[in-house]
Amino acid sequence: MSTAVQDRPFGSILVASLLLLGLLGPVPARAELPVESTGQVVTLPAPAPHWAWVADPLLRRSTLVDLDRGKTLGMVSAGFGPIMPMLAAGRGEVMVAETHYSRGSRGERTDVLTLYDMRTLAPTAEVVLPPKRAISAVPSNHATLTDDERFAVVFNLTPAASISVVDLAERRLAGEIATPGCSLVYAVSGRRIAMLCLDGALLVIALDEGGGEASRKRSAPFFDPQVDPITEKGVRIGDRWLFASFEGYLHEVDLSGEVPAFAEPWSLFDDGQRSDEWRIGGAQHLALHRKSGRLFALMHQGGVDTHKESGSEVWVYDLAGRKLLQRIELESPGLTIMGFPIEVPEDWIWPLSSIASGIVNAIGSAMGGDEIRATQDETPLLAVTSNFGGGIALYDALTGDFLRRIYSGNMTNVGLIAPFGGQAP
Amino acid sequence: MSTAVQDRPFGSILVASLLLLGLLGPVPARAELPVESTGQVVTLPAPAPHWAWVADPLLRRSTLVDLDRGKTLGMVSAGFGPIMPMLAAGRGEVMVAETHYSRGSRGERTDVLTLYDMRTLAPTAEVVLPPKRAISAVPSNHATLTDDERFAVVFNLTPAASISVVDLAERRLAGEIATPGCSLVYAVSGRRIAMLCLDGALLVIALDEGGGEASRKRSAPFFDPQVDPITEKGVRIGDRWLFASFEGYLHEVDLSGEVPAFAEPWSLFDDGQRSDEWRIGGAQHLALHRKSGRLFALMHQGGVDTHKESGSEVWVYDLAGRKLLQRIELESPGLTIMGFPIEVPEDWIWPLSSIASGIVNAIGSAMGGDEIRATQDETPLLAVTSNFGGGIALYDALTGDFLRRIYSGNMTNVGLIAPFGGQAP
Amino acid sequence: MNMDDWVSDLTRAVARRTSRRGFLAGIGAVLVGGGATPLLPISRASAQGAPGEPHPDKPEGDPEGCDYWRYCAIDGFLASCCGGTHTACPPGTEMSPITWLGTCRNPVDGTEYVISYNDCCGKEVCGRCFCRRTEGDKPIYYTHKNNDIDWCMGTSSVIYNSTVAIVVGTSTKKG
Amino acid sequence: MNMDDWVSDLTRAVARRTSRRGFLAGIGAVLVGGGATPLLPISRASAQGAPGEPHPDKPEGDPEGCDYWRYCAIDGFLASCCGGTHTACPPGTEMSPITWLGTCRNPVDGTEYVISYNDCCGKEVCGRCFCRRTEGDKPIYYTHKNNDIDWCMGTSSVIYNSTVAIVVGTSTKKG
Repeated sequence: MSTAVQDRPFGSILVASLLLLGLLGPVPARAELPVESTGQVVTLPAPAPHWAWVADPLLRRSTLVDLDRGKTLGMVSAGFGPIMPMLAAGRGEVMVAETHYSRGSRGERTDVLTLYDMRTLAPTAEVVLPPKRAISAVPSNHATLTDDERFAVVFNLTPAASISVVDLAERRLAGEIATPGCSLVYAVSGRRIAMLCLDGALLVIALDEGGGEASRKRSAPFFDPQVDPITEKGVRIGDRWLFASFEGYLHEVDLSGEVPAFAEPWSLFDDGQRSDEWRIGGAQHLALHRKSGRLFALMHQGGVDTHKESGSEVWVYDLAGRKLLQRIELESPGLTIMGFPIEVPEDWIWPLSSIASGIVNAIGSAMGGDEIRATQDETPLLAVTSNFGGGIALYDALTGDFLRRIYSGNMTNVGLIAPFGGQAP
Repeated sequence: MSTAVQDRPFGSILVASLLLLGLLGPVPARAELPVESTGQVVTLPAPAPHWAWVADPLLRRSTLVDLDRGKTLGMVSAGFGPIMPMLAAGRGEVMVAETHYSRGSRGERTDVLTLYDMRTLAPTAEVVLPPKRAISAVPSNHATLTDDERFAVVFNLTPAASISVVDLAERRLAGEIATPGCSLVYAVSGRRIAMLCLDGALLVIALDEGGGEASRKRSAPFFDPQVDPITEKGVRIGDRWLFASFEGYLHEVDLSGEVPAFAEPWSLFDDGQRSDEWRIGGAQHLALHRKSGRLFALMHQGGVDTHKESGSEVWVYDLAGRKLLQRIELESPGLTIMGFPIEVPEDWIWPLSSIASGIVNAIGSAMGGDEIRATQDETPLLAVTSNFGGGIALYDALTGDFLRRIYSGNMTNVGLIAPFGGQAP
Repeated sequence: MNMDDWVSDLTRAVARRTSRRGFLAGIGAVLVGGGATPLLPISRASAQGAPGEPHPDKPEGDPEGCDYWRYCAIDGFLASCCGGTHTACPPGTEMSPITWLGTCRNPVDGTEYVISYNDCCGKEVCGRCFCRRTEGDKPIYYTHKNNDIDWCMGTSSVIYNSTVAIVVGTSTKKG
Repeated sequence: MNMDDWVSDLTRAVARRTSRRGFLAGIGAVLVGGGATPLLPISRASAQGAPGEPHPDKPEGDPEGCDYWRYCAIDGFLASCCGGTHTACPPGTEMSPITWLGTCRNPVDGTEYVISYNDCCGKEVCGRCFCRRTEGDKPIYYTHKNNDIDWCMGTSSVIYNSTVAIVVGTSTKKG
């Protein structure tokens, strides 16, 4: 017994108290169960393609989930706002830009980039940032890594726009670069960061060896934000970023060359769908399976300015052919109360059972999908979450078949990251 | 227009930006609505007898609610654990013992007693405490004011037990007093604090003018914690503290004299009720209306060791006569999802309407009551809350009639404080 | 169609009858209401008719209801349900001086007003009367017209509690 | 009795058929399950029979279920559902060396074991598989037998995430 607890500083106190209190009997000669060690903490195996992170701003964390087994693997707790880990596979690290106050909701503000070990999920280092990072309900593209994982770039908004650059090799702030009128951070190759500007232009900043500004190029406007803005919820494939506009046109921005190339936007809807008022909507309404070139988009029927409304369907496009392949009518992403899944017990009798199921399904359907992400393996999953529930609905990303719902313990879902391998192309 | 915003430091920035962007037209000669001031923050009127505080540890706050109007009046956000404001009516202050970390859930711990102005709910001062305060799921009696509101006393557990004493006049820590084996803090007159000890004894510490220990008296054990422990969820009337034991005996401790007097415990159940397995249960299972001498107790039917189970009824006793007056079968304290009340819309048709109502009521009833408190006025309310919902069920405390449910926006309810006038006798 | 399908379809049909806006568009459309009128707010909201249109009994609308005309581009918790009013923040919070803007039509006078949505900051999220309307809302890069940003800027804390809706002028859009 | 009453009574009756323990005793008894088996955990739990009694198929019990024998005096979230196991904390948390104790009977060998409930600390609350059982639980002043206390003591953070249940010996209570 002493062996089991001696490796813990307080183990001896525990045992001493137990003996003192007469609560521990002698271990019998034939002990049915051995005395066990205290102090053990799980270390994760290597990341798997079907792992995903789901942010819960209410519980101030992002949860790591094994989509195959429906298991919660761990979490990072990182303060106020959506917690969006950046996944540096090469470094074996997970990073989060965090904001903390000395008295919880008040006092002195400290922004940090915290580095967590990918296997232990324990913080290993932190770099103090300018206390300016942008916080919003849109979870994506507020911070990113450069493709070589040398720098982390955090978007700031005070409301003056800038970026903070952290040197991950040297674990220090490399500097801050002003980006007036341009927002958010979209990584492309060559240590470059693209940003979207107020006038519909694209700003591309290249970083030098020390994380400073090597060059800055601003394109001509490629869309009119007054007429038909693209949403900031873009997805990346190689050096292309894809954005959908409010009116349902897909803009492809190719940053592989020196000068950005803007393909002619193509419509996600035909005339009939458009007159039926199908629209994009949700917090992360685009997803990609890169190998198959399948583009997923959350769709709903609604009027002008309903670009935040949850999706009732996911539409699947062949990106190369610019063609609608499939419409997936969404199942409920799962209703939860306080993070607990709500399903109807199977021993309920009719008509109670079917009515209760009907109500639960109706609530779930009404909740709709707010975030979608696909894994990037050969048997990809499409995950769909809802802001006001903790469930994750899983579909076969190649066939569109509904597979199952899983639950992470989250109470809200905002920001879905899959696969573990991260945002890189 | 300029008048309205000039009093705010950033008002001019706002107006300048608006003009720059061409978004503000000239104010028409006959303005339909006047331009309004920014920067206004509500100040509360004097506290009313039907105001109550309800702690939500999930949202890290305690919410001030007007029970009559069903209005949320404001809140204090105060970090980890149940937020239990101490109400110093004489000082016009609300105080909370708080625990904060420099990085949210990690980093450096700082415990403070924060003083909030009762009208503005803004922090006006803080006193740093030894980083030792006890945190538990039982919301009551972890900190208290002395009756004269000169000192605040905070119970510490590391697991060594002690109390921190804060001098409220001088806004400084008066000191820490070790209380080995004795826990929690129950104020009585004469700047005295009673504590419950491991062996069933009572420790009474009197404070001197400077907040130091003037005297310490420890009684003989007045109950056997091994056989039938009293719960720590006591209520106060004058210099008496009332505690219920697991087995349903009411212990009255009279601290008006130099030496504590322990009345013979009396049974809350008759033999029939006892054989029907009625038991006390819940997080705050006793409440008092002092003027009428009505004692309220949350009751459920359950086996041994079900002292935390939610109550299905509130039993009302005449304290002086030691007599059961009434049994109130509890209505649902209100089902909520994410703090939003769930009630069935009245335009639902039968049978959907009644089945949905049945389900909602059944869930609500199954949740049961976890906390009860009575207001102390001439037309007192009895408030009942549930840990896993945000609703408050209100009853007439004199008749037991169910009145209505109200909602504060809380997602969980742990710790109910009414009236605003506080714990004082 | 068997009975099970019938009951499910009925439930869904009833659920779909109500507004699909914001949180009310989610759980709210079915069983849940805002916080202002605790018992049957769904019915109350639908009784008010189209968004922004006044109820005959209350031409100005209800500042504790998401349908209130000033909230046409809000996304957050109504300060009026949280201890504040539609123009004043709850006690102990601090009103952000930096804001996003909407242009909303007042149904009483038919005028388009510029509305400043000022966040109330420094206390944890209110949780009551969540309201999301997106008339004229633009993406984050079009900053001053975006309601997703935490606008607790220029305040001593970025922690978001709730939002007010203040008339700061009439709009040039006025027809 | 009219139809409305009948339906309500039926609903209540069904709702009351299941266990009333812990969170499952609340919302859980009606429509909600723990997190381990997402779809029909209520049925699963009731299929296991009385608390602590093993299912014939799994005599040791399910460490992700609240009925598992070691959890007889637990109050919190099961580490086994949160990235840990029933004896190891989730990644990145720190196990508290100071604990409360229960005495639980292992249904397989009939022995009473002293169980140490160590909290896992330093990350926000897990939220999955809440389990409250109070066999032998005492009030706070009887400190080492109380499960309401945040036992994240002697750790670098008091922030509570979840709880494990570790065999530290056999009990003198053993019959």
